[in-house]
Amino acid sequence: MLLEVQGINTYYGLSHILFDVSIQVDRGEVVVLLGRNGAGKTTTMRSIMGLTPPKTGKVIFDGKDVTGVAPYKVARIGIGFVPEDRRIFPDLTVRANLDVGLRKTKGKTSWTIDRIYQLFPRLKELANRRGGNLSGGEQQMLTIARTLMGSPDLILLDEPSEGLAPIIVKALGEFIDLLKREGTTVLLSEQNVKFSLKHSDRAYIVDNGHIKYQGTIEELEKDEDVKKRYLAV
Amino acid sequence: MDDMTSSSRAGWITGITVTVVLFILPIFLGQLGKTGEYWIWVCTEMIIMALFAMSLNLILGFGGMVSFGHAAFFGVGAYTVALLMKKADFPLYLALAAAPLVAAIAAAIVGWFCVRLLGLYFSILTLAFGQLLYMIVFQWYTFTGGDDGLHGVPRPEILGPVNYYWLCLILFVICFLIIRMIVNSSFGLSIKTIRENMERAKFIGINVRRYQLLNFIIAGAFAGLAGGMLCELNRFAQTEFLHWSKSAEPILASLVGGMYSLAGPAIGSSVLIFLKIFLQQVHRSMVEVWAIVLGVLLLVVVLFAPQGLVGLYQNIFKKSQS
Amino acid sequence: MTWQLFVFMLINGLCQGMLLFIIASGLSLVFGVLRVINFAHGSLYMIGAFLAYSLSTILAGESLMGFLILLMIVPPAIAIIGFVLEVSLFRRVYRQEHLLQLLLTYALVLILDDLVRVIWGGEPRSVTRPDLLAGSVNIFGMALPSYNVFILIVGPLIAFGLWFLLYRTRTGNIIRAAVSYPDTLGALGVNVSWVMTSTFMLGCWLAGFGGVLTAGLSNIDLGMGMQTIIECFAVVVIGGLGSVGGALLGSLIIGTGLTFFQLPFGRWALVFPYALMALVLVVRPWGFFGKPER
Amino acid sequence: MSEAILSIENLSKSFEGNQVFNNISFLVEPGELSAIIGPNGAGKTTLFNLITGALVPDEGKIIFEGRNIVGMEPFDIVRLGMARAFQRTNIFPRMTVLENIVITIITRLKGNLGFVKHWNSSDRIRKKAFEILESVGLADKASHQSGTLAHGNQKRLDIGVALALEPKLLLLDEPVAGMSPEERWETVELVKELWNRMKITMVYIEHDMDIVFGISQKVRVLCYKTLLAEGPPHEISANQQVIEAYLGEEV
Amino acid sequence: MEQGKFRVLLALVLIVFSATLVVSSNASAADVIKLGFIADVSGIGAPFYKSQKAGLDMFIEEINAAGGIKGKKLELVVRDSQLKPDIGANQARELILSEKCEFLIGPTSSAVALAATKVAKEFKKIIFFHTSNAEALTTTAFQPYMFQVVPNTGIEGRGMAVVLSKKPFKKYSLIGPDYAYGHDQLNSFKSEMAKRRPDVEILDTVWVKLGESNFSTFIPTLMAKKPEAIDAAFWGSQLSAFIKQAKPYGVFKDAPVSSLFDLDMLRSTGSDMPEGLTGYARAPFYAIDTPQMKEFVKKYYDKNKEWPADWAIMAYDGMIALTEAMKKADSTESEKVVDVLGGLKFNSLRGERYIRAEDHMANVGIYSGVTTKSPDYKEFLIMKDVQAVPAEEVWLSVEEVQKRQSEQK
Repeated sequence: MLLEVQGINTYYGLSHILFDVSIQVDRGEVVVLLGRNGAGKTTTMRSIMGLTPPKTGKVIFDGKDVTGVAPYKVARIGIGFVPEDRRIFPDLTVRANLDVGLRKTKGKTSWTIDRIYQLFPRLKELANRRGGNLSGGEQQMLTIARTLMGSPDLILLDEPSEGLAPIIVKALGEFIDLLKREGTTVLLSEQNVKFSLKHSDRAYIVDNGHIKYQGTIEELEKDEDVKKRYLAV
Repeated sequence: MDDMTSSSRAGWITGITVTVVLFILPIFLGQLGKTGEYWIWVCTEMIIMALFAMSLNLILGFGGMVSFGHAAFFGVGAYTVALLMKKADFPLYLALAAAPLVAAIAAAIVGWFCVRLLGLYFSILTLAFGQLLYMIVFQWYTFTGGDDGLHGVPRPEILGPVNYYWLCLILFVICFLIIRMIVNSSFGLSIKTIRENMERAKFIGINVRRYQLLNFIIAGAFAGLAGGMLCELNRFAQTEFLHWSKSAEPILASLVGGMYSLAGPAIGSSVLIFLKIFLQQVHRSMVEVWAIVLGVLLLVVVLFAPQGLVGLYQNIFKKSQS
Repeated sequence: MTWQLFVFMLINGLCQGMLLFIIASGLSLVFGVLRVINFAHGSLYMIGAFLAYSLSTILAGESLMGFLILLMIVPPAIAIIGFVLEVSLFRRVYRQEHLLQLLLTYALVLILDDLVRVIWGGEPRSVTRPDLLAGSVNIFGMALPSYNVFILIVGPLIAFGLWFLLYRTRTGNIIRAAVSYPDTLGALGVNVSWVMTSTFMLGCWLAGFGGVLTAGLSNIDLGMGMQTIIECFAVVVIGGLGSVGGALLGSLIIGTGLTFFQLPFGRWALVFPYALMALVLVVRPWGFFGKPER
Repeated sequence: MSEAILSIENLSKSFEGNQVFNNISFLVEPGELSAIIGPNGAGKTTLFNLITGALVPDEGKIIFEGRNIVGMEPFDIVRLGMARAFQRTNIFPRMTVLENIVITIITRLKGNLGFVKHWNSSDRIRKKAFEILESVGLADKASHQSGTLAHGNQKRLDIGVALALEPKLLLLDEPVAGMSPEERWETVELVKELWNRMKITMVYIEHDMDIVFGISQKVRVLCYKTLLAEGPPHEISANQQVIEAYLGEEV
Repeated sequence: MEQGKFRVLLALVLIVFSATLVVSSNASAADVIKLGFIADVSGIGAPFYKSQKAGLDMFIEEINAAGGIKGKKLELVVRDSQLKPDIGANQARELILSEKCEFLIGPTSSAVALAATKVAKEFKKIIFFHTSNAEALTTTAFQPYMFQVVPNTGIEGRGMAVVLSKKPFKKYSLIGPDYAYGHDQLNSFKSEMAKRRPDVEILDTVWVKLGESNFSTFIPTLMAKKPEAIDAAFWGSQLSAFIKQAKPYGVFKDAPVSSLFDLDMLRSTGSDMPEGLTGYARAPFYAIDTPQMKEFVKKYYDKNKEWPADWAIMAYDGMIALTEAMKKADSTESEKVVDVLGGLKFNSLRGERYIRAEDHMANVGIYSGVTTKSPDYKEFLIMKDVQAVPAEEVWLSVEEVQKRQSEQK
């Protein structure tokens, strides 16, 4: 098991956001967290990353306990986080944004800026453009590429399809498939059910800070009751 | 707060006891000759600086706005008294009445610009205006005496040290009651509302800027009165009264005393002045390191007790009760 | 005014501005990354100046080498003081409200300024200019001190160095990224608290550097920190809080402004920085190069 | 058909070159209880900000009870009878629950300043405040510091504050966000009951489709910078465009 | 409940307060005469402080060794007013009331002196000025408990005008610190110069904040109108900083600068001091040829391993006058000592001097000369061709003094 989240409880100030959330992600899998706005998907990811450390419970990554470890250390161990609101550094050029994400890793093939440009030719064209001047789709591309520069074993994608035009969402899906083929493990959070089901292996449904359902995509597809109850389908 | 009547009764008893003690204090001090006279003078200064600190706290603690230019109004009040009494032969009571008015006018002008800005920018603009006023007073040699200040402000015959102490005490008690009334009024509650959540305050129909400006003016007026009182106590007005480091004094006092309570700043201010003199009495060399002592004290408050002495007292009190 | 005099005064004013820039850029840089207005910046600058004085009495300071050694030793020493302060104190208040941050740095002003008095006494001091910089150069028949020329050379070098560091290196990218989203930067594997510590140290280094330069220019005394910090506020407010380019512009405006206004307005020229500062805040609170904050 | 209480005409808004919406228009009828739905980032909250005066539109008119309110300050708009409750709980945390309500009532009633009387000295206002607290179920918590209330109760207080303004039009931004399922339905019942009883026009933003389709008379879908559809719930849930853009494909 | 707590707290406060009172009222002992010294220990007055203190200490040591005054020993209580009038005034009050000082002696800064003299008047305590020298102290701010044994700004300003009026320069620029001292000094200079040399033109007066030591923006302004000579009213390390910075601007090449060349300033300026500048001193030990001075200088040098600056000499002189008066009055009570001091003749290090009864000003003049290197003193320049300008030549007439005193409010 690459990532094991064991019964974490997370608070924002006094309000209890996550209740005993447990998640497992195997190496090479694409797993999706489904749920409405404010269900706790982002908080789960931030808890894994150490940005909002859980009060109780454990996060085990690659056999190491990373609960409450500083985010930069978590990142160095091999988890990449692509935040929901993208957080492109607006004053930096595209190239500089990528450069900041660069992290040399021992013993395995690292991503380089050239490989990224191969994958996203558009970013090469935009290399000297200020990050703040990119369109939504371009920003989404860049934020993923920036995280890839750190050559993570596991990448956390927080609502990547949000606010993107359908055609971009499609490209994004293909890209997730590509990552999977490359051997990168992905934990996705999504509201877009159709998109998620198409590109993931397994799904968790989060609602009100609780895990309400877990299973493979096939199982979920068959479970009409769950879909109706939680996914408003 | 839940039990309005009993807590306010306790407050009244406390207030009246303290006032009575303060009123009879000079009779006791008078027995000590020169030392007593010195302490009467110190206590008068404490009362005045307590008023200054309370005036700032209207903006700081209750309004949630950090002003680094409050001394400007204190100084304007001081210069108003000095100029009126020295150059226009005003009687003291008229000059003391004019001080808050002139300071309020200055606060209205400065405040009109400042309340447009938020947070840090508000602080820096108050600092800029404060320094601007300081510089004007500093440079306007023919009118304000520049660096020399204005000396020899007349003192009515009847006002010896003790009488002046009583005058200041009476003014302080009146101001305290007025400030208390304002804080508890619907205006005061509106100001707290703005402090708590400025955006939301707008959406319950509060004209935020106007209320903040009014609060700024009221605070400026009280600061002006305090400045006028100090001017008459020292019998001079001086540019340092407007300097930004003077603005820091009531902020420190409020923080040390506790800025979410009415009396906190007054207590903080008195404690700081007393501590300084106490240390000096213990050993003369303590004066040299006074700033270090104050700085360390401030660090401790910032890091460990941001609620100040009043907060500390309440914490201990609550703990012992439960 | 003849045009020769004009140019002479301009050069003189630019020199003042450059010195101010070196100090104010540190303040601005620290604000940009740490979001803390450091009142104690002026005190660190003063400590730099007094350290330079003490060292110069040890190193017979009349040679250029001796002075250069001061410039090499003192700023790092101030940076180390900055390191201690950041790690032990500043770090604890980043997430606090800005009143507490301001008061923390103000507490440091009280402590550091008084420590300088205890250590060095109240006497004003000065550092003898090295022989090579003690003379003057002739500009249109007017003598300009070589030391001012030196500052005019060093200032732009520092400005260029800062620009290069911030805009042409990875470190610079990281610092600028930390200005926008420190959390995200951390999630990318960058140790943000170390970025903050180093930026703070760089700011202190600049304060120390300004201190050494001032020690050679004029007398140094206990009031210099307080006086300079307010001028620096004016500079960074005019240029835009957090912007190093803005600090350069603000410094040059104030430096030349003070010089030129002295002639027609005399003592009232000193009002100029505060008036300009207030005006900028009223009209455009985020300064010339800053960005409006929501 | 009665005159619209609020009419949005050709409204456009963009931030730093990014258009949020372009040329949208709709009418809100008096007494309606309607929902605005749409994906994240579609500008629902921005729309509320424009209507309440927190933001100024680039173009277009916002007519509230026959009066163009574009350019008016939020506090003036509030006084015309438009209140709003917020998505993120947005009360005055270090004040008591009662203070929260009372200051709102005082602001509405007087509109002028009181420096002398204690804020709590009017029995009439206190009585009124307790009525409102009663109606949002917080009467027993009047003396609690509002910041220490449970999340759901803070939301109720937020609604209570909005009610204390006695608005003609109430805008609710995700009134049940972050609540537990039980709290959700309680709140929905509360909203519905208030609407029934007080006859306030209510417009709310919501993501929970069960709620949206459960209680709304009318649903508006904001998507792709425009008002994609508008109509009664059953029409919207069957609207092909809406399904594609937001609701997701029928399985 | 809370009241019980409160009572404890109140009691605690009162106990601490009373304890402090007891401590502070025990602070005075009966067998000493305390002299409250309001000094400017930090800032530009710091070098002066050292010299003043050395002079005072020497005097007090000597007189105490000789049995003190009426068996009482003298004791010095020092406060640092940091050149700030408000602090100085508060300290004056504290020294009188809390420290029970019988006499106050002088601050360095005139602004502080103006504040302190008011306090002295209020409490009817003698204040002796041996360094701060605003003419206003003896005229518009005159009060009977103050005495001045230092050449005042009027004497200095007019004295320099007398000296410089003999020079050929016709165009002067003036520069000085922006407070009482600078204003008085330069105004006196201007009016006396106008009287003696109507052809002289004052091009510009540049005001610099007291304590400002960076002259980069001021020097170009000063030189912009191309003066032939400059009269500067700086003192202490501000003057030293001005001279050091003016040099590379070529100021001395274009126009000689005159100012107060006291020993401490000459010492701290060292070899940066240009030769050939005309200036003045208040009490240059190297140029005053009295036997008392010779003895004093020797003792001082042996004790402190440095030469006595003007400040040490004037402080010492002030103490001579004060103790002389105490002995004569056979009392330390202010009222009685005041009566003796008015018109008192005393034997100062500078020679026989007296205190004028009308304005309590000692007849101390200035010493003018031209800077030069001296083989006797390696570390600093001295003045040569020193001429005394006696006070009687330039001080205000009694009528003028009385006129100004009556204008006082």
